[in-house]
Amino acid sequence: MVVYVLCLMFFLVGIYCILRKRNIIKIIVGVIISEYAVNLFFLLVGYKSSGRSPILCSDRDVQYMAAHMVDPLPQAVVLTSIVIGLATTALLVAIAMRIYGKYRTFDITKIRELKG
Amino acid sequence: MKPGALIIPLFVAIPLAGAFINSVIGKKNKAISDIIGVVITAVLVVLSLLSVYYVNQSGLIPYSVGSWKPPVGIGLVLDGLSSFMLVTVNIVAFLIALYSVNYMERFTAKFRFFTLFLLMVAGMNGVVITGDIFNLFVFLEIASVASYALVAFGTEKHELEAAFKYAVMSTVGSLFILLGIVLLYSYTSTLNMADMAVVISKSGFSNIIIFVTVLFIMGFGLKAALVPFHAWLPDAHPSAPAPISAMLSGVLIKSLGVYTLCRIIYNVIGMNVVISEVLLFLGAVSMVIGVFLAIGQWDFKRLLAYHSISQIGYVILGIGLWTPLGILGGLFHLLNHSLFKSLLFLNSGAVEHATGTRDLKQMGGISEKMPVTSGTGLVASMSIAGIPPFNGFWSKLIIIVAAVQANRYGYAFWAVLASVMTLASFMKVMKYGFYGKLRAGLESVKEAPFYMQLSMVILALLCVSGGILLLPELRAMFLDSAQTALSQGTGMAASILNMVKI
Amino acid sequence: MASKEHGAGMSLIVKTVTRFTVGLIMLYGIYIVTHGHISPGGGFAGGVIIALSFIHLMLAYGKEAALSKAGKKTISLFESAGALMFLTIALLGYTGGYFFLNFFKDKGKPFELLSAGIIPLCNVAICLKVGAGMFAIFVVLILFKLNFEDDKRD
Amino acid sequence: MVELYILLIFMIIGAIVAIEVKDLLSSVVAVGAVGLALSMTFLVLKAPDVAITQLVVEILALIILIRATLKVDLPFSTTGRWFLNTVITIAFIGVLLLISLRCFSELPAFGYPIMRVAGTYLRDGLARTGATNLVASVILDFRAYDTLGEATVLFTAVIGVLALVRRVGRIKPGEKVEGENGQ
Repeated sequence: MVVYVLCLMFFLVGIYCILRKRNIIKIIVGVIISEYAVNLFFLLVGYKSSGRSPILCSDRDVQYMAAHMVDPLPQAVVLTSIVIGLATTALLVAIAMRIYGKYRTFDITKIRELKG
Repeated sequence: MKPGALIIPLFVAIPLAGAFINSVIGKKNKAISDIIGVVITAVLVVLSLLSVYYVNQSGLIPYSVGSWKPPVGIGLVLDGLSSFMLVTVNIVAFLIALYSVNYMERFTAKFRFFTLFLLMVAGMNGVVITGDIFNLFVFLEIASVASYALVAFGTEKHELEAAFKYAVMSTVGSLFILLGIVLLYSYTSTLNMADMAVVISKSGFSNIIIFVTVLFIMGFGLKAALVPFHAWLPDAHPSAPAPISAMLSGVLIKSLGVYTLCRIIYNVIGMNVVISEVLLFLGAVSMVIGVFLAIGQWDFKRLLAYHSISQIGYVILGIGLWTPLGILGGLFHLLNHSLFKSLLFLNSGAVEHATGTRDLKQMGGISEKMPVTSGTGLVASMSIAGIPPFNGFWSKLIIIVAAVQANRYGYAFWAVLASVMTLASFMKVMKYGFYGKLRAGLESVKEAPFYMQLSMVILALLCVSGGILLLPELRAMFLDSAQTALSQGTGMAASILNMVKI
Repeated sequence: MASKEHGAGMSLIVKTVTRFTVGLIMLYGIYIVTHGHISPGGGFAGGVIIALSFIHLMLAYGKEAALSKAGKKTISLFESAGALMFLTIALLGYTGGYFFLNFFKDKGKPFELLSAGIIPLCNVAICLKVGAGMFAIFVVLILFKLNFEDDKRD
Repeated sequence: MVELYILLIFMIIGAIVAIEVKDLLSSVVAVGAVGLALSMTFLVLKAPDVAITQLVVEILALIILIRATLKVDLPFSTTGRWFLNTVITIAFIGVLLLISLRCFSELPAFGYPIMRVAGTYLRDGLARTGATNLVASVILDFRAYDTLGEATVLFTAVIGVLALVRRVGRIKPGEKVEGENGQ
């Protein structure tokens, strides 16, 4: 439970950064931090205390090992979500670099063509 | 396996194959990517009509990917609501692909446009047919990532800025959704939506479910641009190229925001009075604030974008009423809105294509020069304003009648008020934009090219004839089956799981 | 100034060390991919490691050296080929009646390289796709940055 | 599980440093530190597959971000309603934390997941798919459809990046662009 709350705090640090910082790179940093936190949360949820990693080895009985493993589903799902996070980050960085090329700044208070 | 189950994965596989092939061979020859884009979306339209037929034949059709039975594997589900959304998405996508053949000549790298477009269609179809909550998230991200790139496709200053804003806010929405999925997984220990619904309905409504619901409403509300979360939409939708504006306003915010929200709230978490009140409130606020903000706009596309917020408010209001008639009205309005709003954006694109401006003050009197564009624009404006006998009238009428029947007179009043304001706003568009005296400097304006005209005319015909969906036979086939899928609520889960076991 | 620096690459020490390590990094990537179904790792991680080996080469020797080994056309061809291969594996499942069916009847002996049906094949497809994709993103972002440094007007 | 707490607190501090430090390059490097700590945390949580992936992704993301931020001016400004907006944001975050305190006690306790569906993967994974790495058997067989989606997201991002860095986006009427695809 304490672990979950700490992890949520980690998430909220990122959200705070996205909502309050006025620099494009900082906003991307905030997005990355929040993604990390959600991925971590997924793995925390699947952890089994004193469990072993879900990879079988040849010298033990399968059923015995299966009873002492952590949950493999969150691991599989987190792999997918890490990749999705990377894809989003790459696209955001590309947009940010284009914006920098046009405006010569990363400060979004100076990038205001649109009214909102 | 039920008949018709085999076509379900094709809704994703065909556009994906098209996108991959397009990115290899489309660079050589422009015509190839046009053909791939149009033919594939046309095939998808046929498949989606076929899916309506199959759903009416055999009811709900589950499919297990890779023969792994849910909840172990990923289950796809085709029911009335899915086939309804598939028809909406694919018809609009087909017409927009047709329109883009001419329109996107103005942009470089057309084959990349069609690749991203097909990926977006694949993402939306994937969201609609899936029965697994994490799979829903993955396809939601495909459609979102493709749409970020498409909004910035022109690579001008304001387009990049709008795309960045949209991408960040939408990513925050995705993160909230993913956090909600994590909590639900921990609570129910499954990712299959039907299985989840069974567990949740057994355990009752606990604090964790409330928290998850709040996260989902925030996340999907960001995707659907409900009012407190709408700030990105008036920038992103006008900045995109016109076909993409039509796609985003027409179907993307619906399949990623509204469909997912009501699917999860009705069929997974289970509707209750509190959620219904929240949805009604959000819907009414979006409806009224969207239209008030729209009235003051002089940029044609920006005005349309604010109207999208307002019309999404109607849909949410109808669905939030939690009565069969309300849900039916909301879904019917969703279909109608995707038709007339994409038509309006295509009109604005045609005008911009011909005159180079989208400022209403600099347009004027172009109806003489562009009869097809302004004629179809008139049809769409009357539809959105709710003038009989166009389709928008019927759906708004149903929503208002449903609100009155549910004793929600206040909300019915706001709906009528927003409708009147919409009418006023579009009177302005017609007066300044299309009719009146021809403005100097626009004498040499030409009508839009053939494919653009064709897709606008087809959409206008659909808008005029939309009302026939309310005829009893058609209604039972199409709208009612979509509505029952939602009204069944969490009861649907048990029947899915039963069918899978056999 | 920046573009000249990239054209020439880094110092001799870096280049020499790179020459020894690039092959090893790539070999490690290939190992991770092909043993993805037996030990930790898999197509994604291995693909990124292979992409990193090319990025390593590019940072040390400048962009021409790396691009001559893997040109832009080759990259995008590999990427699409990987994606199509993965989709084809998925569609081949239809021969057994289901999308994404693991259609090999004989799954092989556990702990051997050729086991687990479609899983190693999928790993290879993902590796192609991811490696090429990651390298493409990197190349494009760097080239773009150089472009706009040359061109102050934009 | 002391190491888990230490790593978590380290990551939170690293994140706060990353968002508050004035220099953009330092900020990006701080994110890199957080990512490496995250990779270690994954190892502590017995997820070697995820740890490897996180490590390589971290390196790649760091390289891309550093390329983007090198030699860039670092302006910082505060908008007009800075105080009010910050108060609202912090209030929102505080409310979310308070709600979560009540909710998380209803989740299964940390270290004791239910594992209803996951038990099937562990018991039958080897027999049914033949892969001894059960995570691989989940991502490429039981849930391979997700992985197709994942690969597609990456493909979309690559195509998107390629589309975004075109030098010329629109063709003005009457203007010829050499090189057809604007690159």
